[in-house]
Amino acid sequence: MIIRQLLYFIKKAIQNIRVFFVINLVTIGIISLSLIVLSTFLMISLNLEHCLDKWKSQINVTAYLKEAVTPEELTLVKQKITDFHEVKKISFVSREEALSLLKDTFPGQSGVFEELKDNPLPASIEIQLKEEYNNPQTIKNFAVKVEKISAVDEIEYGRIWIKGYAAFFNFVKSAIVAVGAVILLATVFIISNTIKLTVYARKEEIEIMKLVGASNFFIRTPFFIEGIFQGLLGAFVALLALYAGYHVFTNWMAHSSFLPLQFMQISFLPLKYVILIGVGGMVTGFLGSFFSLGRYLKI
Amino acid sequence: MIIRQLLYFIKKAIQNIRVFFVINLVTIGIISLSLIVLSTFLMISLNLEHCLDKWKSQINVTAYLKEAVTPEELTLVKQKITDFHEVKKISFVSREEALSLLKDTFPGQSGVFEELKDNPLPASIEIQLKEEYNNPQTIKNFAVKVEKISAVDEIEYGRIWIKGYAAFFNFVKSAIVAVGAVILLATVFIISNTIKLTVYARKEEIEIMKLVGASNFFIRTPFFIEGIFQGLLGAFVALLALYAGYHVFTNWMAHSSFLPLQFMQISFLPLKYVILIGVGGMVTGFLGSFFSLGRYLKI
Amino acid sequence: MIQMFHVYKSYTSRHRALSDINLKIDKGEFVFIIGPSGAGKSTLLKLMFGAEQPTRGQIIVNGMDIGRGKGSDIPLLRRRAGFVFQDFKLINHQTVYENVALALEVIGLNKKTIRKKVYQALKHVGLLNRMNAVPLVLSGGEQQRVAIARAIVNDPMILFADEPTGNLDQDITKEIIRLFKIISSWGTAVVIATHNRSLLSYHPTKLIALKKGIVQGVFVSSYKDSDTYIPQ
Amino acid sequence: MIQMFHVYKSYTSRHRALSDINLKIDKGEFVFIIGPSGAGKSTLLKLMFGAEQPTRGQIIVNGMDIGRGKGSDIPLLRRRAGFVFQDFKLINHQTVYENVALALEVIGLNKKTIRKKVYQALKHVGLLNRMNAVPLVLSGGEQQRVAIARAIVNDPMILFADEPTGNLDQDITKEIIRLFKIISSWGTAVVIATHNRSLLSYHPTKLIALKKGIVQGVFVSSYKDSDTYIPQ
Ligand SMILES: Nc1ncnc2c1ncn2[C@@H]1O[C@H](COP(=O)(O)OP(=O)(O)OP(=O)(O)O)[C@@H](O)[C@H]1O
Ligand SMILES: Nc1ncnc2c1ncn2[C@@H]1O[C@H](COP(=O)(O)OP(=O)(O)OP(=O)(O)O)[C@@H](O)[C@H]1O
Ligand SMILES: [Mg+2]
Ligand SMILES: [Mg+2]
Repeated sequence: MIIRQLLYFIKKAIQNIRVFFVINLVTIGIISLSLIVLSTFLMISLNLEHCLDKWKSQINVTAYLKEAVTPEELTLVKQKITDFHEVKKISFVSREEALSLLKDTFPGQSGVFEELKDNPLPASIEIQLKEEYNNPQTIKNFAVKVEKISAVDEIEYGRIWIKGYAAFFNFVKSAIVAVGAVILLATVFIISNTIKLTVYARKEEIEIMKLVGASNFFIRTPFFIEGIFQGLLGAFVALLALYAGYHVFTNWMAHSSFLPLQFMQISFLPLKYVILIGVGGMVTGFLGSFFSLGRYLKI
Repeated sequence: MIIRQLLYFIKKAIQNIRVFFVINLVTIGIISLSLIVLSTFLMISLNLEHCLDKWKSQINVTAYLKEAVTPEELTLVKQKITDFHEVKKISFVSREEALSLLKDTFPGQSGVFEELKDNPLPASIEIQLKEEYNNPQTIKNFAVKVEKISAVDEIEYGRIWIKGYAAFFNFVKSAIVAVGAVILLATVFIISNTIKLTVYARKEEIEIMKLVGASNFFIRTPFFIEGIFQGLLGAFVALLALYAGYHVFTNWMAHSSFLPLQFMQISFLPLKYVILIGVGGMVTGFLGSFFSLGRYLKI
Repeated sequence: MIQMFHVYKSYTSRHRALSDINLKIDKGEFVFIIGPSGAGKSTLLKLMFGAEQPTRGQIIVNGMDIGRGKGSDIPLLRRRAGFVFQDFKLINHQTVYENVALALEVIGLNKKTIRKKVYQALKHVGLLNRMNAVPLVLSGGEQQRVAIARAIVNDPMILFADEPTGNLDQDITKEIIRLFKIISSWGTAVVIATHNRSLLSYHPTKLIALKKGIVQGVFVSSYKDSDTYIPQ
Repeated sequence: MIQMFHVYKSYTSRHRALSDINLKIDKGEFVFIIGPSGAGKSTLLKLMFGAEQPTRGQIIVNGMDIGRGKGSDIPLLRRRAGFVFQDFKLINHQTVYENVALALEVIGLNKKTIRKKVYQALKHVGLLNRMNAVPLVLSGGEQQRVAIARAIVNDPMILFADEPTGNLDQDITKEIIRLFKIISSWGTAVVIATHNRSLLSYHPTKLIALKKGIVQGVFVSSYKDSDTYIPQ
């Protein structure tokens, strides 16, 4: 019985979609275009955030060691630092490594360093903190603790930069959230109001159905199905277009003459967002029908 | 006569807007939201482009001078370099300045440099090229020419970086253009199709007007005025919202704890783009009406 | 079956469409409401059908008090009633068949029963051959007959018909009224609003004369399937 | 004024709405087209008005060959003609006044003239007091009278009326037909399609009987403002 009724409603919805084919096409077009803009934005900002996070995870505290550190002391220091709960990873940079790094940074001036009698650079331990400790205060606290280790000469952690980094990070994040909210609102508004316009064009049909004794449920359901279908198809088209665009773009990047781009990893929307957009399209389509119909269903 | 007729059409359009107030509101809402997304994107990308351009203008070629350069020779070299038509600006970096710059770059390791007997760094001239010569080939040609100057020891211009830079620049530019094109298309499509839906809801009115002998011109004009009005008002609302957002945002930036942000200059859309969006809204509104009506005007 | 007590209806504050209507229509009655244009005939029918709410007074149809605006009862009433609207109220993008079937689909009948009943109704009004046309391509009279078919297809307990023969010629009018009479003889109350006094020759059991929203008189016929009509 | 030569009209390939119509209507004539539902009366009127194109044949109205589908001439014809549509075709979101005024606005008359003429037309159909209502709130008969007012407001050279009294009671019908007669006496050709044979008592100058799209006969009256009607 319930299945028969559902089938009936689906049949009705399909029939309506056929009859109002152009309108449905236009509606689905509008929905998918809104969603393309939304999902493109989403993809770009997720990738951007990923970049930022990577960058964030690269911020290190450097502990310069005293010149006269024995291998035994070194092992001890390493152990001590690793034992701090804030620490995620450490890596040792020997004096020789430090010098060759410096030379690499100034390729044009290698002569300068050759003049040095002996290597003036200290060995150091680069410390990467766990994400949750990547803020100015905890880094500072951590630095104080590390400085107390006897083999450690000096601590380097770019005080200003870290504070600024957090602010910048927040800045980019809030900009993304703000623009994203505008786009999301725009999308929802556009979709639901487009459906409102299509329902408006069919208000007489609704009135007539009421007059032959149809319950609100009976009238609404095919509209809901239609709205859900429009939202879903719109989302599908949008995601397809996004994927096509993504494909072309990454292909282009892979063949770019700019090396860093070749290695830059842009990822497509994660599955959960793909599902979110699909479900979001459906829900918006449904709600669009729901609120548009309300007005015409009063006796 | 013509003015009377125009007034009549405007009166009709106003009347229609009043009668279909909700529909008009919805339409204008959809238009302005689409335009908000478009103009936000436009503003962001213009600012981004501005940033990139600034950066571009900062790419320098550095000419390291031989150690034994006399002040007279120096003046000559400076003159020679300035005379190249590619050059926009030069600045001289003395040996002392070079050393202190190096020290600043490695604040933790100042001890290293104190050990140096005498300053091993050469003096240099930093050369900023005119924008139009900022591409790998011309920079290379230029470098060859400069290297021939007798007082010049070596030329440094980051071959890979420059090539990469251009690619990166192109990359960002084409990404902006691509996304912008999607948004623009989406906006135009959404606006014109929204108007199509509103016209559909009024097809009977159009039929009746034809039947009482109205010419196509007579029927169309009020719709055109309505479409233009919707587009214009939509653009106006969008720009207002954008400006409000811009205001809030720059305010927030000025009070940001991140210093670089305080000095970052974000500019609002230049007047020509403001006008473009206004005119674009109008034209799209007009064309939306134009194409939507066509179908219903055949006898 | 239908009772109205002191019913008033004003659409606007300045103008009263109906004043102090009291009437009673029984099972199987065949009632005409006559009166000039704007008298309130359509309004009276719409009130009985719950398509309009009375400003004042009580309306009881089939035991339900429909004047109170209890929305949920009205669809139930409508599924057991039929209504031929003066302006037909057909869905333009659906075929004749679908328009008529709609009145059965809302009840939830199965496809086969629906098909049988719709065919029968369309046959009664002589439109079986136009079944797959949409109303827009039909002549005025054909549209009116679709509206009639939809009103009778659900074997209504009450049948309202607002000017049901305004677009029909004499011969078809005769057919339709005969059909209504048959339906009435099965116990259905039939209420017809018309300006056409020539319909009076079809012998209603009750005649309600309206003018400017006021009942001018209710005439009850004692005629029983004979040829004379005696107004009381 | 109107001439049709061998006109055929088929909406669908299976069905012919009109077959081989030949007729001639002169200035000042008062013509009835009668026939049962679906006979093709409305189609015939629509052809004369350019609202439909003939499948075959020639239609000349007021010297224009309107069958050729030359779109630009038809608006001009319509501005000099009036048409009462069977389904009224009123703009629902405009008031009665605006609906009637529209027929004058398309001609480009000035506001004052329009007001005067609209008032007069509404007065003729007895709707001056409903001037500011929208059609949706009017009774069926009132809507029909608005349609009539719009058709006569531009002093048409030809007046087409499709079932113009289907929703009107006897008294108003009489009024309206009298009005049409007066308009006809000024030289306007009046063509009325109806199923209502009782209208024949109003003495047309020409009577065209249609059935299934075929002219059954054209009767020309020799009656001249006297009381007898003699079909030829
Ligand atoms: N929705 C409405 N809003 C305002 N006034 C209305 C509405 N419906 C009807 N009226 C007015 O109420 C009066 C009675 O209308 P009704 O439709 O009942 O008349 P009627 O007897 O059916 O006339 P007709 O024979 O012309 O159809 C008319 O004057 C009409 O204008
Ligand atoms: N647009 C159309 N498309 C297809 N068929 C049509 C169309 N308009 C009318 N018909 C058909 O043409 C035939 C004649 O229709 P027409 O409206 O001329 O009849 P009529 O004489 O006016 O009838 P009535 O008295 O019922 O109004 C009918 O069978 C009708 O179904
Ligand atoms: Mg009525
Ligand atoms: Mg007809």
